[in-house]
Amino acid sequence: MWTFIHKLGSPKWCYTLCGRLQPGFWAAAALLLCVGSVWALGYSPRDYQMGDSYRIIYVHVPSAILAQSIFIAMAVASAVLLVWKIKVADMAARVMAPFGAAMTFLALFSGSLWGVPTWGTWWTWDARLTSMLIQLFLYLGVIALRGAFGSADQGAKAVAVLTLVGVVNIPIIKYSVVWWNTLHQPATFTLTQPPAMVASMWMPLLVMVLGFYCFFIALTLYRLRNEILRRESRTRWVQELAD
Amino acid sequence: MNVALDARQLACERDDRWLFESLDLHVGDGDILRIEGANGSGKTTLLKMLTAQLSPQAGTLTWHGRPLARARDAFFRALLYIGHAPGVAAALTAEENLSWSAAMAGIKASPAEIERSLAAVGLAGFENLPAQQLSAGQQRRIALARLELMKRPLWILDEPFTAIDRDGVAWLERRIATHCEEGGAVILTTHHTFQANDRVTSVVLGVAD
Amino acid sequence: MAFDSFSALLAMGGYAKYVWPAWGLAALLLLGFVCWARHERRQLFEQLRRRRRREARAA
Amino acid sequence: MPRSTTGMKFTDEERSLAPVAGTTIGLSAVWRAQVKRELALARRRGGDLLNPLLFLALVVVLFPLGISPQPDLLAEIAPGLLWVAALLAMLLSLDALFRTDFADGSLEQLLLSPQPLPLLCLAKVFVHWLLTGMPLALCAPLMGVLLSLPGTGYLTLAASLALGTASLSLIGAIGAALTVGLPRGGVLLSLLVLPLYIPVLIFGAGAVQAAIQGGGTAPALALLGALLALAVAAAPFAIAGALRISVNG
Repeated sequence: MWTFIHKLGSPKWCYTLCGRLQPGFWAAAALLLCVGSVWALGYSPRDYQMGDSYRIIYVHVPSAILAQSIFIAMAVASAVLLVWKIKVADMAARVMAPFGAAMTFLALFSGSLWGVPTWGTWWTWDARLTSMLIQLFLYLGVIALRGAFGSADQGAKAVAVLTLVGVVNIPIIKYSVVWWNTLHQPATFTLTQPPAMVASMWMPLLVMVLGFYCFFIALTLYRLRNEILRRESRTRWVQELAD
Repeated sequence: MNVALDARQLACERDDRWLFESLDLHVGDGDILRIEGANGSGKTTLLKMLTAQLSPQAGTLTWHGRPLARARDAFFRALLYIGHAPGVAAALTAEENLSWSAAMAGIKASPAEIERSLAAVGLAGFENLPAQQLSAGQQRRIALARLELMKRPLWILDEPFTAIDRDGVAWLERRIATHCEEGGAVILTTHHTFQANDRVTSVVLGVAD
Repeated sequence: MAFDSFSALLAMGGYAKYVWPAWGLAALLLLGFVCWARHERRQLFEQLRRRRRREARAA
Repeated sequence: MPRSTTGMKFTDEERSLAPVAGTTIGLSAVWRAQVKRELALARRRGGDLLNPLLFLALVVVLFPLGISPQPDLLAEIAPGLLWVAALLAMLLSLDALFRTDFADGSLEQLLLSPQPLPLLCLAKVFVHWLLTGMPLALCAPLMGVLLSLPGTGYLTLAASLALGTASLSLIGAIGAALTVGLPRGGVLLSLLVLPLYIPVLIFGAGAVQAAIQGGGTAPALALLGALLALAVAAAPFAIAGALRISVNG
């Protein structure tokens, strides 16, 4: 375990490892997303209450799950950076942030689109949507803070502290928003819990979620390789790679 | 022995650039270590390492044989640091500044002791004026009064000769010399050349590539 | 198959203007990130090569 | 330096470099010294103390002018409005929390002292709350009169603000510590800190609303207290870590 962590700390070793893992994840992502999309759009049965509009959840749920997972992954990377001072961890955290923000935005966008046929309005202060919106601001804060620092090393540590503070706060924010929501509008029906889905409905959802995960991992590996090259561009092994 | 700060094969990387590598240092009782180098050569970063603020990417730093990061508490109790910014709050009086400094160092300082240390740096009678009403040189002298007020074996001074006049420079030079005679040690960055050069060892940080 | 024809699939039971934009944005974002990452990589290698040439000339 | 002082004679005992027993002070004395310094600084700056209160008053005046002076409408939005205004007033006062200390090198001295840094940070934040949050909590009921806040809400408003602003000071100080080294940290600070303020706002405004509607205020106040307990326990360490990063890189 220890040697593994220390090996991960070596950018060159990490670069090679990412390169080796990458194709598998790309293939899995492509396969799962294609199968999932066809299944979800074409073959899963129509919801008797919401009709075909429910097919939005095949985008909404995976992106919402990823939006949360990515922040947690960033927090883990931040902790690794602060505790073991492993630079690759920060590079990973940096690379994940824009995709996390994009997924949060997608979850908001699809949720709001779903709101029109369901609630008849583009935006409702539903507990889930509200905390997702706040999470988007957390992502943007992390990205903005990184951009504000001239020194990459200093920015990395500052962002790590902010990410950890954010991840501690996310459950508190969620809880408070739910509390606030019940205070102001007695729960109607929530976005991602349609009454007991049948297997032919949730199977494609599972496939889509796995596909999104694989895509995220593949993209992160790919961009992590870029980031390693960029940050290590002065070293000999990177320069030899360029030839 | 009061001071034993050792560095072995110290290296520093900032923002993916090596500032210095394989640096060996020893600072013991009576030593004056002068750190020289062009702008951007890593002087400030080296001082931050020597004050246990940054950990080196390679090499070891020890205080009395123990790794500096583990001996922080004992090290800070032996250290007196005056940085590039002197650490004097402009809105506070000289006396308030010094009594806060003493408290942060964990020392009880009576008003009489503070007055005496201010007198030693030529600020007798200025005790109760806010520092912002004093000149830049006088504000630096408030910081230098800490050298009189606190008995700390290791002094680390970042450009201590800036902004003070010729008398002040002579005083500080003598004060550093007596500190070393008493068994203390001084690490400093400066462009100033000492008159008594025999005690001073110099480290020149080159432009590393 | 939940739909009788391709046009029925496109119509999404009357919900086309909600379902397709959501899926469209998802596809756009995923493809966009892939293109961005590839562009980033190509530019990086370009830069590395340029630096290599410059240093070779200097040496 | 004057010649007369340079010849000053010190006895051997005074010149001894080893720490002398009996002259070291305890943590409570360190805390007192830090609080005393912050209070003295605040006293010298004087006018800055009134600014958050004036800000609160002005924001409160804007709303009836912007919406309508109807008492029942104002009464309905008063709890949230007063809380938001107080929250923004806290936010505005935060940017200055570490800035002068950073510029004059005092912060560097703090980091290099043998005293526990989280404790010193807590002392700084405590004074910030005492001089910003506490006055806001005391003045907000006065502003409540302008917004025709129903009579049952006043005590809860003051209590929830007193509790809540302490959390706001602690959380905000983390953001202030992260941005202290940045030339234009002010706007960024709001972006970082505001999302983290939301739970405090929800529970604080919720407590006042519950008081007005005749519900129990205990749950919301208890939750505010829990948030504060968590913030007191964790934030000083985050602030200390953030300061080390900002000062040392």
